[in-house]
Amino acid sequence: MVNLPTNPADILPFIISIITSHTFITLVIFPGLIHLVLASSFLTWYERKLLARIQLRIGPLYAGWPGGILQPIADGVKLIFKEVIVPYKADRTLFTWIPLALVFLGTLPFAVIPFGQNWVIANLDVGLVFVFATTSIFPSMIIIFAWASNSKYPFIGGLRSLFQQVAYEIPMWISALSVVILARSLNLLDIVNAQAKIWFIIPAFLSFIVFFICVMAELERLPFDLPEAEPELVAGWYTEASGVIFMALFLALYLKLYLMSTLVTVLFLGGWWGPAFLPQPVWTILKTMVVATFIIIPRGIYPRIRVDMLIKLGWTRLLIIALGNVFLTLLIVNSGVLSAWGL
Amino acid sequence: MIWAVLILLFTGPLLTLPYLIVFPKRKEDHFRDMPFESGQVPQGEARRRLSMQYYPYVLMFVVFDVVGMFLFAWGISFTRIPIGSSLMVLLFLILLGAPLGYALRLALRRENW
Amino acid sequence: MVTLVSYIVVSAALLGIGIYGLSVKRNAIRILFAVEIIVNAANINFAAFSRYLNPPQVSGQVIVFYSIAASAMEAAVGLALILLAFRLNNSIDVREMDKLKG
Amino acid sequence: MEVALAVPPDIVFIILATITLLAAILALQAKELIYGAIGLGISFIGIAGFFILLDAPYLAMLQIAIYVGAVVVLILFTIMLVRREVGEEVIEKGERGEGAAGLWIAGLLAVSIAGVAALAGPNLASTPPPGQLPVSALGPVLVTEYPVPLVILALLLSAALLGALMLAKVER
Repeated sequence: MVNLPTNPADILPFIISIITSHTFITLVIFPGLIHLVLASSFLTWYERKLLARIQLRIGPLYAGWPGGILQPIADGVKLIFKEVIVPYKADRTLFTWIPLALVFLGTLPFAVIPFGQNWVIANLDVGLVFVFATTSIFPSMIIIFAWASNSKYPFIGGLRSLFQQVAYEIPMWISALSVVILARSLNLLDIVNAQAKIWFIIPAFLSFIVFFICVMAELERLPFDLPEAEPELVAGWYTEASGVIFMALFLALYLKLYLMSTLVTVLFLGGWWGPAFLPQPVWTILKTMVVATFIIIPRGIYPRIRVDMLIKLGWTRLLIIALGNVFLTLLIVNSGVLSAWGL
Repeated sequence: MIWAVLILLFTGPLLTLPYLIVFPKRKEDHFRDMPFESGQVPQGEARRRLSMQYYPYVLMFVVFDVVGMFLFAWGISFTRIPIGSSLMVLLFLILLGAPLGYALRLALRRENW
Repeated sequence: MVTLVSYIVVSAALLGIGIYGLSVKRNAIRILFAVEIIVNAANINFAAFSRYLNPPQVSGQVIVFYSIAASAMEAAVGLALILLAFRLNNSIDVREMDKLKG
Repeated sequence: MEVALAVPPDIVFIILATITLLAAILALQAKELIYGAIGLGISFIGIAGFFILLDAPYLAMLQIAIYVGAVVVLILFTIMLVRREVGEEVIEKGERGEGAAGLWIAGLLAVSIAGVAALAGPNLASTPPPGQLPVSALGPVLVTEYPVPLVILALLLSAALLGALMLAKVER
């Protein structure tokens, strides 16, 4: 335990020592809350800007320089002061508290994501499984929210969302398994450290492809955005959300986007490894932004796929490729081809 | 665990404050609070019984969830496992492959659900 | 002080809640909840004993592993049965499932 | 973490136990089945917390991924499938008289088990032996020492999958 100061004169230095301690900084500032909120709101702006450029528009422009970068803050303020409409006969408790729980669940997995050798909050031995376990709670939350809003579009959308996330979780886990086999650890720090000489995208290229497709499906991005399909379902499972509730849901969704991008970076793109002229966290964030760009771009250029295509892709092709790739990885590791890179 | 507590402490006030500001219990207004249906008046019950079509996939997910967690337990330590025992895992997966194929065949037939 | 006994007490309390649900509830899904709670009470005991034994045993954890897998499957089949019963009887009250009664 | 915010394990244990037990009661007593499912999920998460306290983090993750991630989803799905159009819980009415008897039986059972455990308390190990098992200790035991249960597990999984599908399928 930390010894509390008894002398009143010691209180200010004590507080300063707490604020400047590494634990506090990791928790609150850098991989912690402030960074997460900033990064996810930056991602909303970035997505709008990128899509606008793809479609030869300009996008957000007026709030702040350059290019309306303060737009997320303006949106947040607007949404906070908007009236919240709880639909008639909706389940009020669930409707208001599920979004908060979603934000909580979206922030929780960042505890184990390493942004640098020392920039990790909790060095868990089961880090990867922790991320998967926490994200697997999302679908049930979404279906409960959709049920609670007592409206038809959210219910259909929530059902589709549940079904889709459930279908793509399995190939995602199994494609991550070959990374685990290569690194021989579930600890994300160890996984990144194992990539010092060679990024796992090279020995595990197939699982990278599978993982990336599954990430897009988990995030409900086009071409997999059946749960929110605007022409059919208005806005999918969050049709009835307004005001603060919508803000919380949006924050949770973008936190999940950021989480999945960092996860791809950490598992396949070597995490913080890069030429030493930039500090480690900068490399992680740069790679994450590249991954996020590739996740966002299809939204501007691809049409939506059909439900049966979704099923066939997830349950037959991706699952079989992922399983086959596990055994391919086993063969590669056992044959000792990778021993030159210390694997 | 500390992380979880801290997030609760931070996101709690951060989001409940606007909640409290925005959520004074007001009189129910049937027309304003009506569910959105592109301007039409909603008919019938919203939480209608959902179709069975999605059921087999959720079931398959439950089964393969267990398989996935098992494979992770095997994957982190496979260097310390003799190769003969790893063949056991192969057998495990092959044994599960056949039901998966049959389940998919059942699930893809529309008339079953 | 957290000892083995405290885990046993918690698990006994869970077992009691589960038995109560099993004996009183008439809704089939509620009965399934009760069964899951009982299985979890047993799992706590396995994990606790495996931790407090000397030397630390991994076998207890393996048993919990199989137990979790088995109870997940039990839930899957149980829910399928409930669906079937609902389709046949249009009710999930276990007292009304008496078609076989003479 | 260098500033060990060492919360005493007793407090954590008591909080976890309270959450788990209250959520389990909510699971059985909540009016709406959806709330019951949520209570069940919270109770499972509490038990995962117990596994973490018992130095079995992999089991905790297993618990969350399988129970909260999969079984609760299946339960929610089934609840939504078997909903009646009107009159959600007509069933609960006949339970009043039997509630007291069930409570007595369950309470007696729980108290007697707890009592026996408390009596045997001095003979049981009170402090856990030092030394945690690494996460990777689980895999080899699972595969090398218990190969037959493994195959049986595969058979169980396939039987459950096919059986549940055949049960839920529409007969024509």
